[in-house]
Amino acid sequence: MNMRNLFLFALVAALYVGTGFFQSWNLALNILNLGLLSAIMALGVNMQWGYAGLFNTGIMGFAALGGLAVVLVAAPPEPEGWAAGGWGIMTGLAFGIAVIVAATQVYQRMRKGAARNLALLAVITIGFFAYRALFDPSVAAVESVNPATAGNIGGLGLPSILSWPLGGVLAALAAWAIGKVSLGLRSDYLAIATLGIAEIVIIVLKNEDWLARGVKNMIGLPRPWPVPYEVDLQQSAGFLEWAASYGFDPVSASTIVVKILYAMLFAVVLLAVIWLSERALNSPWGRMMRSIRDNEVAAAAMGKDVTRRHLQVFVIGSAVVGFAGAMMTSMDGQLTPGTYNPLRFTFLIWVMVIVGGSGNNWGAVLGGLLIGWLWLIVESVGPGVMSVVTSAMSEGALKSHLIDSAAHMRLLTLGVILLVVLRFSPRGLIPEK
Amino acid sequence: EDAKIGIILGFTGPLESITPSMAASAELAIKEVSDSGKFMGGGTVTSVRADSTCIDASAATAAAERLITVEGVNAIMGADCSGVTGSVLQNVARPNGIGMISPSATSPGLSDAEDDGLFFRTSPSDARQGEVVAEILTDRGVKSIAVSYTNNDYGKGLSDSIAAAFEAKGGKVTANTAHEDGKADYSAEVATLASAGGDVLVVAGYVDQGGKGIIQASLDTGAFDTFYLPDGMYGESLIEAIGSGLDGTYGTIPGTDSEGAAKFAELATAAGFDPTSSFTGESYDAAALMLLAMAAAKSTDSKDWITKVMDVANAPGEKIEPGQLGHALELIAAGTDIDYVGATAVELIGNGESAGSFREFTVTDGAFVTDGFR
Amino acid sequence: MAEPFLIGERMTGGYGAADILHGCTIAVEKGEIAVIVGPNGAGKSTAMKAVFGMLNLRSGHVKLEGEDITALSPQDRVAKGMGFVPQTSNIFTSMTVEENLEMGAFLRRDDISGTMEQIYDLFPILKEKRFQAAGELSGGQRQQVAVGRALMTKPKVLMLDEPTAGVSPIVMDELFDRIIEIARAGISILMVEQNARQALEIADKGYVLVQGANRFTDTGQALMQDPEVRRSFLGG
Amino acid sequence: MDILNAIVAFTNFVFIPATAYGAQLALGALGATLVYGILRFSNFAQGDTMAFGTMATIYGTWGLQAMGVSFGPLPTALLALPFGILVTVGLLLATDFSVYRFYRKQKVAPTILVIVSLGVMFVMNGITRIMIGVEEQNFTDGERFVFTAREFKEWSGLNEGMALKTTQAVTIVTAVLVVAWLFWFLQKTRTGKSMRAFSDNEDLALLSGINPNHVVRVTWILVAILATIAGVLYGLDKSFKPFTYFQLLLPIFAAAVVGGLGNPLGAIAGGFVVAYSEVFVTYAWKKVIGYLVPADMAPDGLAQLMSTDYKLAVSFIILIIVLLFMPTGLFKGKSG
Amino acid sequence: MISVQNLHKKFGAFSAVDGASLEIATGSITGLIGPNGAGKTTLFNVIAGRLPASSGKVFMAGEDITGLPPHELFHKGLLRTFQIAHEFGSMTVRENLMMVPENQAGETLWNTWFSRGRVAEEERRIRDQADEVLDFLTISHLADEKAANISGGQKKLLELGRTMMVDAKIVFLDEVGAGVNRTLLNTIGDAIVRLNKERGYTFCVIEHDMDFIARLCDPVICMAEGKVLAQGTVDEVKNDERVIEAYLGTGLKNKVKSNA
Ligand SMILES: Nc1ncnc2c1ncn2[C@@H]1O[C@H](COP(=O)(O)OP(=O)(O)OP(=O)(O)O)[C@@H](O)[C@H]1O
Ligand SMILES: Nc1ncnc2c1ncn2[C@@H]1O[C@H](COP(=O)(O)OP(=O)(O)OP(=O)(O)O)[C@@H](O)[C@H]1O
Ligand SMILES: CC(C)C[C@H](N)C(=O)O
Ligand SMILES: [Mg+2]
Ligand SMILES: [Mg+2]
Repeated sequence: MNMRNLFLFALVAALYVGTGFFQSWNLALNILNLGLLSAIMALGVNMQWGYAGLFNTGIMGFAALGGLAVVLVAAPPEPEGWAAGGWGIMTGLAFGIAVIVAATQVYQRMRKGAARNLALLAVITIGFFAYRALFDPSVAAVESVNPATAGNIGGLGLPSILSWPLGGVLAALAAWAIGKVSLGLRSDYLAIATLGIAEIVIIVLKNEDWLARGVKNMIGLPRPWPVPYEVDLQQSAGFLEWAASYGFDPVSASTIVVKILYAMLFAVVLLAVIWLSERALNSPWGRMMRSIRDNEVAAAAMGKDVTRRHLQVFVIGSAVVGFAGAMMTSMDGQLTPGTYNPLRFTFLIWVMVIVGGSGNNWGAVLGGLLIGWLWLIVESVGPGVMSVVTSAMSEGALKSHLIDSAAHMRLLTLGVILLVVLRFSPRGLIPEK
Repeated sequence: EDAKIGIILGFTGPLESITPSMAASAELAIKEVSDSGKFMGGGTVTSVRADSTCIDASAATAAAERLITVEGVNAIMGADCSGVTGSVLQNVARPNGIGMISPSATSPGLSDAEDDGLFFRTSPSDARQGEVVAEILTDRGVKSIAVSYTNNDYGKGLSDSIAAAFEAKGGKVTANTAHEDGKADYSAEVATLASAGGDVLVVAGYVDQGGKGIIQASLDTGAFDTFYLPDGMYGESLIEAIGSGLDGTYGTIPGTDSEGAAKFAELATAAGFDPTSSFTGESYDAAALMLLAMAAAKSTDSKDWITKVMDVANAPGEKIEPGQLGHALELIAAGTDIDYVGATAVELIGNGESAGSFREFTVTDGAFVTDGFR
Repeated sequence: MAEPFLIGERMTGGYGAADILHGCTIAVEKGEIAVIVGPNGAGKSTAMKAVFGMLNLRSGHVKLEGEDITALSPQDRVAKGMGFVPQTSNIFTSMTVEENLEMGAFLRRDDISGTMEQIYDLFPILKEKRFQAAGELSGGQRQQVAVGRALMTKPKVLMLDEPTAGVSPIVMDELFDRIIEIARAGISILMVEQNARQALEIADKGYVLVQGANRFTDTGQALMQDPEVRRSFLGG
Repeated sequence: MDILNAIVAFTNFVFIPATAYGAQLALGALGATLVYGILRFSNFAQGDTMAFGTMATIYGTWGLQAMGVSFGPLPTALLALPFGILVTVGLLLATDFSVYRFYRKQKVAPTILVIVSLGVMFVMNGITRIMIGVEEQNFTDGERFVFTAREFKEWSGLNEGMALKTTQAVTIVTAVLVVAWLFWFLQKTRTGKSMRAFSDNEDLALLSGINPNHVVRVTWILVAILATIAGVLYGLDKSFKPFTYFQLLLPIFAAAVVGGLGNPLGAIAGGFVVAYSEVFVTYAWKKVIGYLVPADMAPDGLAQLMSTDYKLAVSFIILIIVLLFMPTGLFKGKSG
Repeated sequence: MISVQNLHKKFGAFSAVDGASLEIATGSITGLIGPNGAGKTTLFNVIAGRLPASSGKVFMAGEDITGLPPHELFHKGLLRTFQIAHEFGSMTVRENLMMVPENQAGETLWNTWFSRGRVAEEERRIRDQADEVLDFLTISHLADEKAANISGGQKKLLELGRTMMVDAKIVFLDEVGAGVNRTLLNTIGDAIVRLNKERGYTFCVIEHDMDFIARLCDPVICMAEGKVLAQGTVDEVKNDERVIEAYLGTGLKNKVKSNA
């Protein structure tokens, strides 16, 4: 780390501290938590793009799978729902996987030709209808159990923090499957494929109500250990005493303590991820990855298994994103599939990676913290800019029109700042060495 | 004593076209109270807007965080969409002990959410509307319906309850499928609905979103010519956009046989926004209720005023309509009980949500004509 | 002595902080062939780019027909009648062979079909492959396209960076033959060559460049005879 | 058995709407594919450029309507198009001058340009909304239908109706004309070829005397034309709303990619692939089958492969399958 | 070592390699010449697994290796260079070499995290080796330069250098000489001979510089239009009528350049 980078980090730190002083510490910490989560996701993306040149725009999907893990692990069980068709659904899914395996077997074992195509078609068609016949009734049964408040199979009721690694695992599994299919695609073609797959993940989450209630949302997911609820703190005698001893007001003390606890949890994960990826990057493994990124043909001729390595880094990066996605959902305390939109969960992360400087882990972290801050702060800054602009104007239709449009300054301001930052450092704030 | 109200709605994002009217509506109530000079011994009420984005829970919580910890608001009017509303409630309102009244979060799930008594809504839970819709349809002799709903908790919850209630009454639901708002094209949805057939197409969506697109495409292709419009679909803009094709279509919106709605319409028109835009009445009521509750509690502190919301909203007491907020404050100061009726005839029940009485209307000659109330 | 037709005089400059060229001078007279040889990384290509304005010079200048063109952009130099074949990425890979040639004649407003025929005569294989994407050609064929593209400009001075790298002996001979003819027609040729002996054979003037500076300058024949030049730069 | 009714039902509900939608996507995708093909980056501002162009045209239309000008049975907006295009050209050239030019000089990687275009998108997004607001605008006038479903029923005596909207007809015709012209322009004209050369190898283009500024300028002008036309046609057929235009980005890119990035024919084909796969695969065959089989065999269910909830999923799956077999799209697009 | 049997490679309707059969004897330095577009590079690409064969077979030491992916062939000891240099542009010249050795311990994530010592030691060894190669290629001063920023000829040297980082069985060189200074090329020729003699590498060399071919190669194979045209010692091939007509030509017509 050189002076310039330290300075940049100091600058970002100053932004947060400034928010704390001039706005409120609650807001600053709230943004910080989001910034930390985004930084972790940005690290995941940076592994894929910065190290290996994989243009993954499916971040949203992996983050959502992480969120799903929280539901599966931590949501209270729904024994009724499960009894109504839980096993049926599992059987159906297992059968579905069996059909896919059978189809790939047919494809691999049989000779190319009409016979193979016919066999394939038969397996898939019969398989599909059989699968629907197995799966649909159970789904209907589960979803009809108390649909307004449940209608799903429920979770395991385990501590929420366990869902983080599971989020990573779910995302990794999905990434493996996706990678197997689509990593042969190049650059923007891979991008649109992964973008589409992420949309598919969200569509499934939205429509498979038995899984996590779909668009009806899962709310009230428990917090991860060791984060307490503010209301509980506010009622705990010990805490009240502690707060009083420092002269804090119990409400703000409790809200701040909770946020600091989250921040610490996230920071630990972030540091671990940075440590692992820095070590990996500055090693023969990282060198191999960069060689693949620079020139796949030559890397293959030099004995590097490009496909396998692509898959490896795709899975790892996605797992990191899934991990962060689980962390985010468990902090929010709810899974709302409608929240997942590509702008926020995919392209914003990309902005972080690029503005930070792709190929550089510290860049990704810086980008995550900076853009995360921006994204949330423009909500109040944008309209503020508008009021400054309009303050000089005379009363009239135009002025009132502009004041009404103030909310749209949010994204406009974000865009302008983004362009300014990129102008100031076209290769990212902390470019790859 | 002065009060400050935070208005958190999705000014950008998928609902950006209805939220300005909702905010203006809430501000109208706030201004009315403030200008009356009778709020808590001459206090003024100010408001501050924040953007919930409707879909981005993190942005919404950060914005709410700002309202509470930076702006120091005493109450939150919002949020709009159920998803972010739940998030703001759990992550900001409850921890900080700030009361919130949402004008439009209608998900049934919110009824059971843990809220420490902080959360109210001036719109009915979707579960209730379904009953009414089914009743009206059967009364009109409809045998089969197709349902297209906007794919969120509102649409899904509503369509499920409509379908269940209608089938319970012996009707047939030929199709019950979702449409995503803000998409480019709805041909596939309409094709499927047309194939399914049915006497009436129930469109549980939003008037300026996919719902409109579905109706437009259905009329264009001749798939359906009668539609049922639940609350989200009620709006003059629909008639303007579709024209005479809409004649004969009917539906429901929350409301009672009160003059409140008409009064509100006058006020809104005077203030320069469209009173028929979705959830404007609810927004006015939400803001009015929290201020009246503060007055009744003689405190702007959330933990005090939330205990009074039900009192001012419900009978017994003198009925209060839009435009009478000053009068209401006088009554409260005098210790007289009030029953806030407002623009949408709010009656809060059980968990602090609107009871949901509904106005039934038919589109006749390019206008919404009230048929009756249920 | 009159000014040479094209001269890059005492050029100093490079790509970034460090200079690659150190006061290097390269010139060619009208209708003559000048050849630059030297070890790899000597700065030959850099010197060519400098003459063509694709490099910022810290000092020195470039003159064409007595006029100082140091400040002109590469396109403007093309308009002034200079043509250039770079050493690498010197064809439009996604365009067909014929389109590559057409692009060479982009600034010409006259009928180009005659020139195009001449080029097909010179490189018959290109005619066969005229509708194929140039990126699908073999290494030597690509080189032929690159040279053909430059010839299409009908320039006053033609600059070639290793035109014969990777072309077969028979094509190389054809190419040199053709270069001689072009020179005879009054066009100046400035080229870098690693097939140095063949090139110096036809050169009026030869430059040996080492580490961005002129080491030897003489007629082609004289350089060929110089034992030190032969041993150190021409492979004995 | 009633084949005629079956065909009409299918045409009316599936074929015509999907074709019009496909043409709209195709026009949008043309603009995106052009920027990709020549300036070599995915322009995220495409949807918002369309929105801006449409907005300008709407203002033009209102102006014309205020002056009492109309275009007979066709929408007045078509007359206002040149105005909208002009304003959009201005905006894009100004954007290029103030934003993209800098990065081009720096020769930054395409991904950086993508992110830059994201910034531009935010700004345009704000400008449009501040100027015309976020509400829906209907600016279609003139004759709404070429023929309506009812007219068709009466005319043919069939059970099923079939409708063709003026806007659908205009869209399809325009799409065909525009792509033919664009293809000719890029393949055959000097400027078109120089644009392709520029995108292939910028340095070498300089060496051939091609003026890069000219190429870039022409590209943006073309993009402005295409985006405005696409946006206006879409707005005429459906309606104008900034948010929807922003959402169009995804299907537009899907179309450009599946057709082969940088290839105008591909953009057209891609538009139709995306549109058809959205509409066809989730189509409920109940009605059509009902006409084709004896009454007692008519299906109870919807006879649907997948619910329409999954229409986007299906179209993406088809897209991915196409890419697996043709990794650079239907028409061999650019990559890298 | 390598046996190619009736190999075809079609691009659409065009046969770039059209039924070529040839043998590369173990321990030989086989020259491969032929006019531009004869199919030499395509042949290499098929043998090295870069392109699939349309039909025909390739054997290496008796084993059928047709269609094996390049990285597997590398592990079998088959190395190649590229006619158009394929450097790793954003990596330094030294890194370009250091990435080559196979099965480096540090290429496993686990080791990069938890066996730093072992990785570091191995790195030192590979680094020394890379520096030796750079020295030999006369480009040690460029060791820390980004490979994108070196001259065209230097990139060709780097191509060659990569093959010197591991113990190969057979090395395919595709015009390493094009663009390389002739004096340096002689040194490279010497090195090839040394590797061949001392380490037993087999070479197959495409080159258009007949002097270079003559110095090193026996036998020489001449290809034309995708087929083997002639085969034998340098002298036999050089004097073959068909080779002269298709490939060598008869020298400059304008022998003496006279100024008009
Ligand atoms: N991808 C491709 N598509 C179509 N034709 C191709 C492709 N690659 C090569 N060719 C053609 O195949 C023929 C053989 O090319 P190849 O590169 O093998 O030649 P070569 O013998 O190596 O020539 P050179 O000495 O010029 O390098 C050429 O005519 C070339 O145009
Ligand atoms: N784009 C670049 N950026 C930085 N340095 C460069 C760049 N191109 C070349 N160099 C450096 O400049 C020096 C001269 O390069 P140049 O290409 O001029 O050599 P050359 O004499 O043409 O060699 P060759 O015969 O190998 O083509 C080399 O040492 C190289 O490392
Ligand atoms: C404003 C409305 C669109 C909100 C909707 N009723 C919901 O609960 O999400
Ligand atoms: Mg050079
Ligand atoms: Mg070759």
